Amino acid sequence: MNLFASKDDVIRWLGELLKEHVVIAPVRVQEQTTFQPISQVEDVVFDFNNTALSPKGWFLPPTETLFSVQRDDGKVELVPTKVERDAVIFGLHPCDARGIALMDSPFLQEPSDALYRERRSRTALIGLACRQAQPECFCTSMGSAPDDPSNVDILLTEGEDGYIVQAVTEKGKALLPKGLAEYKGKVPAPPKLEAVPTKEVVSAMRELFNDPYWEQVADRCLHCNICAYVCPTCYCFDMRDYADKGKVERVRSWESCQSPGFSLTAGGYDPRTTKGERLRQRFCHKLLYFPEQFQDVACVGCGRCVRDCPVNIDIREVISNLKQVTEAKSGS
Amino acid sequence: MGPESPFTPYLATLKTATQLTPDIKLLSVELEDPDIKAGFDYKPGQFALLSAFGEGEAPFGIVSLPLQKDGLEFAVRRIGTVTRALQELEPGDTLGVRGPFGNYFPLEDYVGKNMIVIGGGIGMAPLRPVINSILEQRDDYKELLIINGARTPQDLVFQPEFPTWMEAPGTKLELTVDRGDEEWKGRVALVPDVVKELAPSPGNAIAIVCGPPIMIRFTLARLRDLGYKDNQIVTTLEAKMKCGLGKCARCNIGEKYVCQDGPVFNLEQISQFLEQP
Amino acid sequence: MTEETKSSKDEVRTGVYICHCGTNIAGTVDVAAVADYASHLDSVVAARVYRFMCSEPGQEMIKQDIKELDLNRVVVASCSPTMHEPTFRKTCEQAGLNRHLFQMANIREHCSWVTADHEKATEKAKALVEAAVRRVYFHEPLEVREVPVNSSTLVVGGGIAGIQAALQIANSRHKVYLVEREPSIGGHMIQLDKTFPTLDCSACILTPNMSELGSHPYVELLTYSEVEELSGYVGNFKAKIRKKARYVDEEKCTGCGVCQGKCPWKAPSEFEMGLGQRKAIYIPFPQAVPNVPIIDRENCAYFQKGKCRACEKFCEAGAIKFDDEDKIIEVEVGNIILATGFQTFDPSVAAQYGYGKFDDIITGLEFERLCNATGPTGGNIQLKDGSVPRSVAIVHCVGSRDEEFHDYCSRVCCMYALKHSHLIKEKTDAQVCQIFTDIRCFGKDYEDFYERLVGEGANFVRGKVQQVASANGKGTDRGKLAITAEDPDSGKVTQVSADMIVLCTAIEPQQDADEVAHTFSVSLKADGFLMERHPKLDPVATRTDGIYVVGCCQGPKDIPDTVSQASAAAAKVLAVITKGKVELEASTAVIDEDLCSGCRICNLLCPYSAISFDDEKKVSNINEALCKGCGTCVAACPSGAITHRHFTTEEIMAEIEGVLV
Amino acid sequence: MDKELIQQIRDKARNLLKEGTVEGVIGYERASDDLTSRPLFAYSPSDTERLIFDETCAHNLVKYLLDKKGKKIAVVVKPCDSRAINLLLNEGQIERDNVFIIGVGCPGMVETNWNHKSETLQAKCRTCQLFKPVVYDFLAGGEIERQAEEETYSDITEEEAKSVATRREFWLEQFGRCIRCYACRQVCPGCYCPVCFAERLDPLWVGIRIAPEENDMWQTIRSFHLAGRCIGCNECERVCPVDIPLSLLNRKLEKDVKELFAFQAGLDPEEAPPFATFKKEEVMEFEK
Amino acid sequence: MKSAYEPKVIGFLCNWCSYAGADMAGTSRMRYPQNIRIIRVPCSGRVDPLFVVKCFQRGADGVLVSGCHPGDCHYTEGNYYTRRRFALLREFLDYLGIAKERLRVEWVSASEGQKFAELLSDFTAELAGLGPRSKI
Repeated sequence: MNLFASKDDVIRWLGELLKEHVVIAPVRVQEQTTFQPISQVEDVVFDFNNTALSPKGWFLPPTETLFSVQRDDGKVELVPTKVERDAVIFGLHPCDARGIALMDSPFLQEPSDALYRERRSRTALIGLACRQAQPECFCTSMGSAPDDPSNVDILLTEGEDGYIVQAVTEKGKALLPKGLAEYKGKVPAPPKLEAVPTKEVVSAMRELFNDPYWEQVADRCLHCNICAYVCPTCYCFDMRDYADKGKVERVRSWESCQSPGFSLTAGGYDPRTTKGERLRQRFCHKLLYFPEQFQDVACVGCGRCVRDCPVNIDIREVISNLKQVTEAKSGS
Repeated sequence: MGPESPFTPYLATLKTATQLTPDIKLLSVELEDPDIKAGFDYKPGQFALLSAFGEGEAPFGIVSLPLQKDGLEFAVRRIGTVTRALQELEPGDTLGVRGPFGNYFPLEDYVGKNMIVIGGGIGMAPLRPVINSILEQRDDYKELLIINGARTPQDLVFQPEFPTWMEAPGTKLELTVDRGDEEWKGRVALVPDVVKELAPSPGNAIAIVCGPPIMIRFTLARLRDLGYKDNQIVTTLEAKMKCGLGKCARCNIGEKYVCQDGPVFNLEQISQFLEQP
Repeated sequence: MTEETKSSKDEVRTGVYICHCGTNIAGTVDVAAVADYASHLDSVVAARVYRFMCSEPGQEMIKQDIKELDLNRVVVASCSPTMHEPTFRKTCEQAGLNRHLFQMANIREHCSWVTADHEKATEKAKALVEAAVRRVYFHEPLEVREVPVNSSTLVVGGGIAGIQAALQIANSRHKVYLVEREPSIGGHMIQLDKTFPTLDCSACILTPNMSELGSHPYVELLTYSEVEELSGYVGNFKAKIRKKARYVDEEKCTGCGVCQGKCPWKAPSEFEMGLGQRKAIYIPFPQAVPNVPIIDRENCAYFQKGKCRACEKFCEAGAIKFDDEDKIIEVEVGNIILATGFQTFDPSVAAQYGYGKFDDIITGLEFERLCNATGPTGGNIQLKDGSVPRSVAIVHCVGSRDEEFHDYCSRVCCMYALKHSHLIKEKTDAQVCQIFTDIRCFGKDYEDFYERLVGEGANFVRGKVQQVASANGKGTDRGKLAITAEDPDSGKVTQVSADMIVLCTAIEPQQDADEVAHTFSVSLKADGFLMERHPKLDPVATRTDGIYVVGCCQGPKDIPDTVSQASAAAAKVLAVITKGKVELEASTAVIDEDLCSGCRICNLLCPYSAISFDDEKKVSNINEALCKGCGTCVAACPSGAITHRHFTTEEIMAEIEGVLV
Repeated sequence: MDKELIQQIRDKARNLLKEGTVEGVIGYERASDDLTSRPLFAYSPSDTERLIFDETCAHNLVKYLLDKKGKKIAVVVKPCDSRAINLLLNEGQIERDNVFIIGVGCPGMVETNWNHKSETLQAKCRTCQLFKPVVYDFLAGGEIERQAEEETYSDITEEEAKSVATRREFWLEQFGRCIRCYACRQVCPGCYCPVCFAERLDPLWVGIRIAPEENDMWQTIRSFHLAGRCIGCNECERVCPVDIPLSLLNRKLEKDVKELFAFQAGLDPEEAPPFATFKKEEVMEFEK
Repeated sequence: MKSAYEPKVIGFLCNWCSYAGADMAGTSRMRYPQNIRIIRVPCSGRVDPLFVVKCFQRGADGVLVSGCHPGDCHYTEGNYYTRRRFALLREFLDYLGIAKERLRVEWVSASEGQKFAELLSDFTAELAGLGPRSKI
């Protein structure tokens, strides 16, 4: 059953939620839209293209303390970070919601990542269907859709004069405001997207593992971490201890397989030293290893890497090229 | 109460620290919580992550024998800041232990075989529990040949155990160094050359090799020359393991996560890796 | 992120020793509290206090701890390291610990002596000790390297300073190369007439030394030569010397002098300060060493017009060599003495003195030639028109003690002014007036000389010259030149007239002193003279090991001081030669090839040219023997590829962290 | 699009490859949005047909020469980029003989993002006084006539006029957004240390925390490392995914280096960089 | 009366001139505020500008870099490089919001104990006037 909420209803609702929850919502910072914990509902942006960074940072923060070490009379105690409050992420596009669902695979797989698990179970996701598709969007090729409700607790779809509200899960239902009228009208059709040839991409990846193609693409790759950091499904991280004036913490921060020392061991051994090997690793992880391990391709088609790559390494183009190269190979 | 995190190490106390070589110390570590200690089941080849709080965490093979729980042993070589901090701990100090992680040497599959154990430098560490397990169940296996190499005589690890190894029935210990000194009467040769020289027969044999990458590479070649099949050669892979849980994605080689799928592989398995480690 | 892979250290065990220094420290700093604080720091196994740590029992305590507690690091918190660092380093060494595994915290000069606030001083002492403990953790043992010393010595400059030093070394049977840029050695001293206060004939006392040097079996004399390039380091220098073309074969020439008799072209004589003339081929002065003429191309008819060759025709020895060319000679030496001398201030830049504008205004050095029996006037003091002056004014401090030119005192002018006065009195009836600012007669027997001169009846007028004008037609009693001088204190203006004025010009650094400094990697002081290592305790060494500085190139001085300094430098050189080895700086910089990007910025800024670029590997290399450990390259290296031993970035960062706790 | 210019670039590139003068040509091709451009590595004569040049070709391709050391490579270079060549020559990172420079006169680049192309020139282009590369082997398209605004550093002086506290707040906010993706470093032709200080543990200059205090350290040191070396291509700012105004840092340093040491990077491949030389007689503000 | 705010000052002093100058201040029993913590370096040219950045990051309120007067460098010319590096760094830190008054560069010779003491008094007073640095 679909319900209807005017924009004012939604704003009031968010105000209510803010009393008991941390509300993470898209806000404008400078020229960009980004997900942040809000302090006032007025800051929330409803009409936006995909945010600068995906909301994955709520579950896997760019930097967090895993635990701190307390010393008392020579006795050591490890105090893990606690998740203090329930949270709501408001306004995620279906692609970002799918990103979170994909991250669940490695992080909730036993032994699960406690902080992730705790935040995940205490966070409700209120999705916002996309009215428009951007040229970089290709979610429909990656198992999602602009109006895909499957990975959120509640999905809002902008209609005339307000929002069509669809409670997807029990958790979502419990969160709904009272007194919303039922919506019987038509739900606006989602925008159409161009398809990317993802069929058999996994086997193509396997086949082209040693193809010179990777070195060619890597030629222009700068090996910055932009693609990994804007990606809703990239989850590599680094851990290090900090000792400052007697206070010791173990800290985890984002990392990327593209950075030069990523796989260098303390003994000086590095399995991936060339640009091509490093670039291939990222695509392999998304399009080969992850699906081998967890079935799905680790890409949601949000287009952020397409949009933000300084040298236009376009994953859609890579996927198309894979197809072309395999065809050319089998043809010859 | 915070969530039980797999990133939170078990607290442990350093019992003893023994200098094995100029840069390697054997740390004997006891887990503080008796229940955790009792449940800490591990097998030869598995590793754990040791924490020196304030410096960080690093992976080490567990070099004690599985039944030994009141003194988990690790051979720590000084190579970076974490290992230095670990070596500077004094008996009674607290450290962190996470593990056991990874797979292990399938010794039960090797019952009835001739065993060739080849280690170079600190590479002997994960092989020590293999050797000692074989010696404990000596009758289950046939001949045992140990080739232990190091840069100099001082760098040979586990020297106190050499007499036991040498005296065990059906067991041969061959020592070799890259550079001898005045007192050294033994062999001065590289490990791969010793393998070539001794030429252990590949018949009904399993060779376990561990050491620096270059030594491994040449030793494997020599073994193949001798007729060893890839499924007869077993090694442990070196990779950058940070989380031990297959999550941080650093030790990812091809489709494998060395911290979970490894670190023990036979050559046949390795040759199926997409990415050659 | 890469893991640190460099090899690390054994378990660190540090001992901390806090000195009371009687009440010097303990009177202000709560040393017990500092020791207690130190004892809780990481790696510290012992923290003790003692009344005088530098005393025998104090040192003994440290030694004992090193042995019994197996210490491998030592921190002493006491006075300034400039005071006792060597002491405690030795203590460590005696107990078998490398001297660089030691660090000092200065809690006296920088702490207890500059405050009365006990609490703050104690707090500061704790911070300084913590910094030292954290720093010493990273210390590495450093080896003190020794290199053998080449027993030859290079002396640059053949004036009295160079001659003295060279002779003294050569007489000890060690080879000396003496390089002089003029055609003969002798320097300024050989131009002088008499020397104060003894009134010895300058040439008479110098000539024997010059000829001894000229024929000395252990001296290789390289006149008309200049050092172009220096490489190497103490004990092992290599100098490239340009021996300029003389156009006369030194081997063949007998020094008969016929050539200069026959030469038709003339030029002003440098030796005679332009007061006399010499030929285009000439021996600079009769006592020249070597006694070999030289052809001055600029003034030679053959070189300028292509015709003449008179000298060649008359030279029986066949020594004339028109096709002579500059030669580059390379010598290897262990030590170098710089005795490059001075030049005199050119008074024409100070218009008030009228030099160059009026006749009969001459400099002190010109007066020496005028007065000298071998000089252009045969020793007659006379005016340009040939007449004898009736009055002479001697002006002091021309260019010295003058804010506009040189702030410093040239030290010799007062005395030679008095000497000139005496010589004028001796040779003429002229009245002499000394226009002075202060009379400084500080040397041995100098005051007696002054008294003697006063007795001879010189006039003394205190003042700085404001103006010199022509007095012709004006109502002055005697003299053609009118001098206006003003007393710098009272402002009183005095008029003096004289027929002749002698300007006592300042001693100033050679025009190319900065080039010399650069070639030999020594420093210049702000006044332009070469800088000694320490003005009091090491006045003849420079900050570059193995290079010494003597005579007026280091600063104005008289002949006795110059000679003493030259002997001192020679003694220092001989001491090094005798020892046979020199210790090199242990705290040097070293480049990690893996981290070097090959940008070469360090190559450019090393003042010792110790860094070179390896074109094969595309990385820079430091010659540790040349490195003096200043660390300038370390701070400049963008990729952090240079490690400065004993001042590593880690050590300094540990210190920063330590003091900020 | 200047067809004739593009043809000249293609012809030159093709000939260089055909004749074997170079192993590869680095130029620009159309990006996947069919609107903007991206780097192209052409290794065969047929690849050169994809070469283009227009007002979207913002990338400074000189950076890639660092990946191709020891190889003979031709590179398409705009006037501002050409200063990077001089920088790298000055710092011994490339060899002149190995690089064939296809210079292009520059009409100025417009602001672009993937699938977006604005009409306005990039800020750096509005005041750029270089219309011709400072070094090249072949100048495609000939010299360009163009009027540029005077470089007044008005953006910098505006910042300088604010109070120290205001500036502190401003930069903390800016650096607070940094996600340490290191794109600014990776794109910079002057960033080529074998191991970046940000990745050193001995000493640890900056930790792994993606948090204001460490970002601050990272950005401060990164920009100061480029003092007197930044050639003003502004690629760092262009690629920053969180829009930190890095040009305000780089231009401040450029302005000060010009004022204090009369030096501009990348104009002369021989001139000693400002921190590798000095003038004895110069007097700095703190000495007055 | 003690003032509540005690600025933290780190001084990098060259061994040959400024450190000796500071020693001289001590030997002459001159009084100056105790806020400074001195780090001895062979030459002011050894002071990596990054050290100063690090000091500020670690909580220093002021940093002094001091070496021999120009022309008097023990190593001939190290301090000329110091002069250039820190002239620029002062401007740059100021621009980033760390007032240039917090970074002093001074030439102090071995005989200038008086100058050193006065400098420290002046610097500490100036820092106290500026107040604590805004924390990150």
